[in-house]
Amino acid sequence: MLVAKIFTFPKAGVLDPQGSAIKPVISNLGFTNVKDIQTGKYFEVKIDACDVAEARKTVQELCSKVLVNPVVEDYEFEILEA
Amino acid sequence: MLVAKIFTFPKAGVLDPQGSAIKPVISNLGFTNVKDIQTGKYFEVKIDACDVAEARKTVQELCSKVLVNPVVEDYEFEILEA
Amino acid sequence: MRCAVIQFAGSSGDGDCCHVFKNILGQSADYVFHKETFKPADFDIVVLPGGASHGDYLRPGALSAHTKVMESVKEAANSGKLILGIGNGFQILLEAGLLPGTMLINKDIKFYADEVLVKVENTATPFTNLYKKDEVIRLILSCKYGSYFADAKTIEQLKSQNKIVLTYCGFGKNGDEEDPVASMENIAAIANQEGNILGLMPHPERCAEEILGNTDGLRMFQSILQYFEGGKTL
Amino acid sequence: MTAREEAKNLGLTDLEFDEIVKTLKREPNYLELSLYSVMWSEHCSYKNSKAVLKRFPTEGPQVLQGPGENAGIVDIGDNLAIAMKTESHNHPSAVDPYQGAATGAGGMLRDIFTMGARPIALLNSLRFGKLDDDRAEYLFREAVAGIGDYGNAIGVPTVGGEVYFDDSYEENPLVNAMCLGIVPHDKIVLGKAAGVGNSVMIVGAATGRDGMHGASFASGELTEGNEDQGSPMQVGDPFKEKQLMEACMELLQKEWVVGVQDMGAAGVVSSTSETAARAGNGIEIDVALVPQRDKDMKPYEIMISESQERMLVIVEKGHEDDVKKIFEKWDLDAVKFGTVTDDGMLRILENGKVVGEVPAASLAGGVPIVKRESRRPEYLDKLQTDFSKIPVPSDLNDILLKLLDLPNIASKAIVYRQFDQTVGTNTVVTPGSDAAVLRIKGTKRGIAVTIDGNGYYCYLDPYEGGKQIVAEAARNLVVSGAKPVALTDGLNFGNPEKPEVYYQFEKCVDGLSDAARKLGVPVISGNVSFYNEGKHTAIYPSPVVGMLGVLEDVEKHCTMDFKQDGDVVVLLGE
Ligand SMILES: Nc1ncnc2c1ncn2[C@@H]1O[C@H](COP(=O)(O)OP(=O)(O)O)[C@@H](O)[C@H]1O
Repeated sequence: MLVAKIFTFPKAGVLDPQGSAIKPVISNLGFTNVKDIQTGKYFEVKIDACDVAEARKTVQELCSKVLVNPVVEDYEFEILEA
Repeated sequence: MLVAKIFTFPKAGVLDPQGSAIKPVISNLGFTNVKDIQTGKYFEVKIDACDVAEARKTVQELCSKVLVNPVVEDYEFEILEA
Repeated sequence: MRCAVIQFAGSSGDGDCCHVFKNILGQSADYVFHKETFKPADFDIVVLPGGASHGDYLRPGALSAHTKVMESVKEAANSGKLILGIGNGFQILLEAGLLPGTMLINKDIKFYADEVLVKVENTATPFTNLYKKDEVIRLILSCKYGSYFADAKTIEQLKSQNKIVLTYCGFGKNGDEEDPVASMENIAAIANQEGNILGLMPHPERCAEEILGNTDGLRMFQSILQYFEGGKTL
Repeated sequence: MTAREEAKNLGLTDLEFDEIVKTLKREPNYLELSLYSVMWSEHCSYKNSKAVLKRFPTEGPQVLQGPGENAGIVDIGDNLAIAMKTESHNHPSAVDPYQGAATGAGGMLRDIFTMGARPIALLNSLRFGKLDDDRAEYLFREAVAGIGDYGNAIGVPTVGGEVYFDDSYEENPLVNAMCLGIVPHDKIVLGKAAGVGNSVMIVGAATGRDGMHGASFASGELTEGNEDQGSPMQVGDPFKEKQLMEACMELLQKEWVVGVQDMGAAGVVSSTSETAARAGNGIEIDVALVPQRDKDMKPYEIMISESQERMLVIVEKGHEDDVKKIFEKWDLDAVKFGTVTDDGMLRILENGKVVGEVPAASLAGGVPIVKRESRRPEYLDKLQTDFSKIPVPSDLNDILLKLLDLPNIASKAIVYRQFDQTVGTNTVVTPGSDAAVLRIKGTKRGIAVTIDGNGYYCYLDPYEGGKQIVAEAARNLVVSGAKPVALTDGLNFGNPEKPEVYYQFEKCVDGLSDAARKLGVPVISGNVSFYNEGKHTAIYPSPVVGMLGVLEDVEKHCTMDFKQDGDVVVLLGE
């Protein structure tokens, strides 16, 4: 069994309302060294695949079909042994 | 400048309605090798810190104070050069 | 009775609460903006209204829990003032640690807006003294994150100390719809140990006038008034 | 590339290019061409529809503001008025139904509160393909969630709407939003850049590269390739909009506010040129002063960006800091970036250097109006059905149950349960009835509101269909106990360059107009959305009508449920 850790984030230039609402709250709390925050989604997917290549393919398909909204989101992932 | 990639996910035993809603959709699409999916949040935080140790401390504080709900969420993070 | 209605960034139930205290109950009600502070002595009751403060970003109530005014709210709470959190106000109380537990997204991940039937489990509170025990009343629920969750110990405590104040017992106009929320123990409202803080998900302020077709919520506000006029005992 | 070729790439016709050269007495530069291309797109200029829209009755003693402003305004008594408008967001909703529908609701709200009116109710009219189609189901689900999340977060109740499923909308769904706001007569603010020397400010969110050329995108058919315009989709931020709304409500109480306009489609260029043109003035702005979210934005990008949650504010000179103070309270930017001038020009500077200069009135209203060819579609002649030949079903009970099960007839509770219907504590009659009824706090009065359409009728007979819709809306109000006072329309049609589509458009407008005139219900605002076509299908001609009624005594409203055993049931009409 392999595990894919997938995270999504706003495409370049796309507004991140959530991140921009969190930022001032963090500053007010005194986190002066936090310069920027971007938000996205995280998925942890268990895949029953023989090898990493097969799992990669599944993840890419999964992302483009269901998990990710390609109009506004980009994604990255890594695959590990469960 | 360092970048922290932070992932949150439901604690063991806590319901994940989003994950449970996505699962049947995925099966219906024929992803038979996807055995489980869990959802969480992803944050990418830019931190102006001298070293990784300092950044770690900031991230831990940030998570326990704001980003993570300790009642239902766990988190992991990694710190990279920007 | 002097009432403070907190205006968080993005509150939308503030006007509705003020309307009930002022125009229906004839009491004084003042807005307090989230960037301001106040003294416990300034008010008898502090209302944290509904709405999606901070757009419900991160988690509902999470960002508002860190605003300046919350220091005053905590001070007022600790000095025994009444605190009423409705909807998002309840979520803010949870995030601020003034009430235990948290709210998860509704079971069906959808916003739910309709009437619900709730049972009054505890009438020995300043907020429910005019209801009858086990009375079933109609209120309006309007939320996406209304599924109450707490660890087993907290739930046990709430039960043994009789701090579960309202529970859901039916959804939809006739109360016969499937439960979209899946709240633990069907919790719709809880109080803190001392009993001066109440958080509830449904909106009593929207059910307080004949013209709106439902006055079941009015008695919550009248209970508060009764509590002050009849000599305070918690 | 020559300027003429560039113009063509931007969607301008030869005729339009010639008109621009004639107006400027020189060739336009790229920035200027970009401005014309968005302002002269169908979405902003109404070049295909203007002539026909003149047929609407728009006057009446109750009308305080007819078409031509951000929203129409009608008197409801007690010195109060209702501002209302309909807006379409069809094309963005086909690309990203969640964001498309959400930003549609957002733009609609801004049109209302720019006029000084506090939004009190939202409605929507939705058309999708049949639900057994996966994509249609996805579009429907996401659009409903988008409308809900935006309206719910901002705290304006959604009190009504309609949903209809048909194959003709499979490729091109329709998402129309309607909003109503309340304003005392003396607090109405118009979108006018009056007073030479006054300050022009941009308030709200920072500007990014969102939805570049969105307005011209909305004016083209949905074909493969133009689904991704290579520029980011606008993402709505209801939290920011709520802050903007509260800041504006505070601002608009001030007597030194001269004019306000929403930055919707074509953002800075449309708001500056339209406010200037309405006042017969000019505006000089420096784009470098506009707060920017993205790096290295070019002047043309700043001018036509469709970033959401922004407004243009014109105030008397000297009050800039007062504006800043109000917006600071709500954690929003407010920056002076221009001045009202007397020369009628929209002059664009970048760090003090002029980079473009065109007459504001020519951008806002100078597009050559096209008289489109109109031809009666052949299908209309083939529609003869002999109803006497349709067999009467043997088991009518069975048919009744089947009918009630159809998505188009079944209860829409699954939709409106996702919308907060009661925030604001004004909603007397919630969705599920013929019309929503709201009380007006501080008075005995109430209003009733409904939104209706019937694309299939309009397909079968555009003129009668148009009439029917107005009649249905009026009936929905009357049975709720209200007297209809005004309407707002959303005209959703296919490609107007096709004579058959133009025929449908004209006839529908005629039908709507004749019925509105007959019933004494003027049209005070509206929206036109053309090019609603996919690769294989064109939508039914789908005008929708939002209508407002007034109840002198809101206690006397009527609901549709049977009240008591033994009550008499009467059928009115033929
Ligand atoms: N998209 C929607 N949003 C809000 N309310 C809706 C929506 N669709 C339908 N409704 C409500 O459901 C009820 C029935 O709608 P509809 O089926 O269009 O009724 P009718 O055909 O009788 O006019 C109305 O009260 C309407 O306001």
